[in-house]
Amino acid sequence: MIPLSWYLYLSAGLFGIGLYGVLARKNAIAILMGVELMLNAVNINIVAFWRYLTPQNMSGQAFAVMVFAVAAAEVAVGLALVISIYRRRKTVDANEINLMKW
Amino acid sequence: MSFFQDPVGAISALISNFLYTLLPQAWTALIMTLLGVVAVSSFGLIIVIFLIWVERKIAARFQDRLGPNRAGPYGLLQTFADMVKLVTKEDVIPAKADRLAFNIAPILSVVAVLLIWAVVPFAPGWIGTDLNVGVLYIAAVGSFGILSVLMAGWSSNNKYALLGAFRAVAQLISYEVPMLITLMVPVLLARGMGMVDMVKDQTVWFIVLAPVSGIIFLVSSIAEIGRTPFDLLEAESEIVAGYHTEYTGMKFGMFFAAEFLHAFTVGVLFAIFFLGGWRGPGAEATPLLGVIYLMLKGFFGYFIVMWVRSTLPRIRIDHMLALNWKFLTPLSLALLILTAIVEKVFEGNAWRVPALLIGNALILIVSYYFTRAISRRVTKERVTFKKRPVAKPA
Amino acid sequence: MTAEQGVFLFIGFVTLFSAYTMVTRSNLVHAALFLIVALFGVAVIFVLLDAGFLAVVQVLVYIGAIAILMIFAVMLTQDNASRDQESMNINYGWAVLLSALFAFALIVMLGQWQDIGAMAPTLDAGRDTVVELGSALVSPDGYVIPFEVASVLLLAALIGALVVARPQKKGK
Amino acid sequence: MQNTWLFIGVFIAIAGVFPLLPIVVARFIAPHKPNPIKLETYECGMETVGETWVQFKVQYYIYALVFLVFDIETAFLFPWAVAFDALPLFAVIEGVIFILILVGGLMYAWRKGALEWS
Repeated sequence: MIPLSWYLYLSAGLFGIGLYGVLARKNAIAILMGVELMLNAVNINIVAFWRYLTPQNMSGQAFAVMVFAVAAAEVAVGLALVISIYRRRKTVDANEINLMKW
Repeated sequence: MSFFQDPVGAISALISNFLYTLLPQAWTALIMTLLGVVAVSSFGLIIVIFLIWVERKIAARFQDRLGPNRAGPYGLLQTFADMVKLVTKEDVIPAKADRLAFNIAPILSVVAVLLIWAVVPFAPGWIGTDLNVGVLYIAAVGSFGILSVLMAGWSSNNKYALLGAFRAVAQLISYEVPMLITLMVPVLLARGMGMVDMVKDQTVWFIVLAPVSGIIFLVSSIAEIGRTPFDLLEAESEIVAGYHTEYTGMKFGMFFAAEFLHAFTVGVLFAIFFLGGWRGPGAEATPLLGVIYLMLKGFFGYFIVMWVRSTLPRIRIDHMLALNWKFLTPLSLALLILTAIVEKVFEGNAWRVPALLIGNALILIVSYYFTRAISRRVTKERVTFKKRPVAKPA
Repeated sequence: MTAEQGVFLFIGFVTLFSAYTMVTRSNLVHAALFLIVALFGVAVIFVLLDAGFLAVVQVLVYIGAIAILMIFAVMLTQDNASRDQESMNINYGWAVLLSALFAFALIVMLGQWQDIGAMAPTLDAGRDTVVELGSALVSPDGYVIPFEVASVLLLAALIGALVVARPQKKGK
Repeated sequence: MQNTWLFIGVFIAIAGVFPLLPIVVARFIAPHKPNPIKLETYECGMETVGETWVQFKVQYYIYALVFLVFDIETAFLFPWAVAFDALPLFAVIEGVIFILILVGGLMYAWRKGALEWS
């Protein structure tokens, strides 16, 4: 049997790697990939808590499905923005996308 | 139950009893799983050898040819000859290719199709594993097929392959939408996603309860396997051979085998979802009969696929996508809504079947007039020919 | 060590490794492929957690749709100029520090929590969690509001993404 | 539940071996005589001009986008369909409303011409 801690540590590790990707990458699409990793880490947590602490009601799984929907919406709009910016400025470098900086 | 009625059950009971005497229970379970996996997947691969011959023979008859008839009786050994040829062909990996993805893609494409067979109920009790999410599992496994196409096209580092892969993926994901929505109709009727329950609940075949859904499933499946009239992924006049342009030898053979196996798998899935799976007279008592029924029904679906293939020309890519998004998707959504409401309102009522049928007919009629109204509004491009002097023999 | 633990350790290692490879690869298509491996690993984790439905949806949605969308976006935005660039930005060092610190703090905090070593209670054999999930999603005592809001969210995302991504008409 | 998935796990492990086997066999049997011209990108004999990367239509992305939305929709609706027996009529109607909202999205895409290929 696997203790709950293993899942939580795994998800913490995954979240850390995702965070690193978001902070360190230049390319906007790579940043979105990092965000996906973080959302997946969250989902592991949600499902693990459902399985270990409250398996009698379905709140954990229901919210995991909601996270899927949110992740999909985030990716759809995020990538659309990246494509739109690329079309105007010919770059996907998050450092150069700075029109709104000031 | 005699051996001939249920050979698989008898053999597996024999083996597991034998193993029990030697090994602990967990190991026995693992070995039995392993044997089951090998049995199911080798069934899939053996049948593909036979299928290629069947398809070539039948396609030949459609075109008034004989088909393979030299290697072995009736050309039965033709596929083996082809296999020997493919194995001895040089395997060219283009210098610019991305080697890892290039090598994984053909394997992935076979695995994606083979994995479907893990949940196919061959007969009562003969199934790889009865997942409680069987239908969604089949849809999910299909996404590996899409991935293999994309990987093959991208890793070849060839314009045509990449363009072909993009087109193919656009087609595959588009047609996955009506397919997924249509699959919800049998799930609704069977009240479950398990494949065993799906067949068990079909005392009335679902094609009777949801005829239009069955047709949509078949059409979108033909698009999923990329057969004519939806074979734009290999429109050789435009994009050479599509995503597998750069593949040679056995790796090309793997894409080829995956395509054939997928075509038959689609026939079998159609049989399971809409034609009652292994159901037939005497199948409950004699599982062997059930397998025969399922294979016959699967071949019926497969035959329709081949028939359509040899009858219709390829359609244009914009027409294909318009057919999907503007016709099949709204139609399948309407059918899903109809089925849901009718099933609930007429639950346990004698009017359930007639109501479903009338609803299907109504939706079909409405969609027919709707499409006609739309197609009238679209200004027709008239193709005009200039009169040209006719060439005369000198 | 039981077989289940072995599977978990193997899958966990594969997931973390491919996630790390994903964030460090400069080739974006490779990064997307490793993302897919990591997402598949998470699907296996869901199976180990007795959430088979979520595992299947994970494969269907993430690998079948989101990863494909990512690869499409990479193809649409990649050109010769942006291919051979340094993939990490200048704050690289800070990013390492911050994320390592974050993960470390998380793990330390988790270690102090009392329920951390909890073992999974057995699920009743006859339960079909998919049926329960389906009823919970549409029952008024359950999640009917989030259910409908999710639909509206998806609608908004669809419309927003269409408006943003579609090219402007040429003739102004 | 995990036991039903064990089969799938073993299957994934084994299924890869079957297509791998002939490819490996071919590696030993088949001739291997590469030369620079053979390893070039195949474009029906023409020499390749420029990069493989060409400007793709944004339309591909749009189709994938609509697909994504409907894919998620199935994640919500499949449990709804499975639990059908346990649902009262109004719960069924809620599912129908869910579908209709997304039909609104499809109609919007259609009216804006986002589903046109050209």
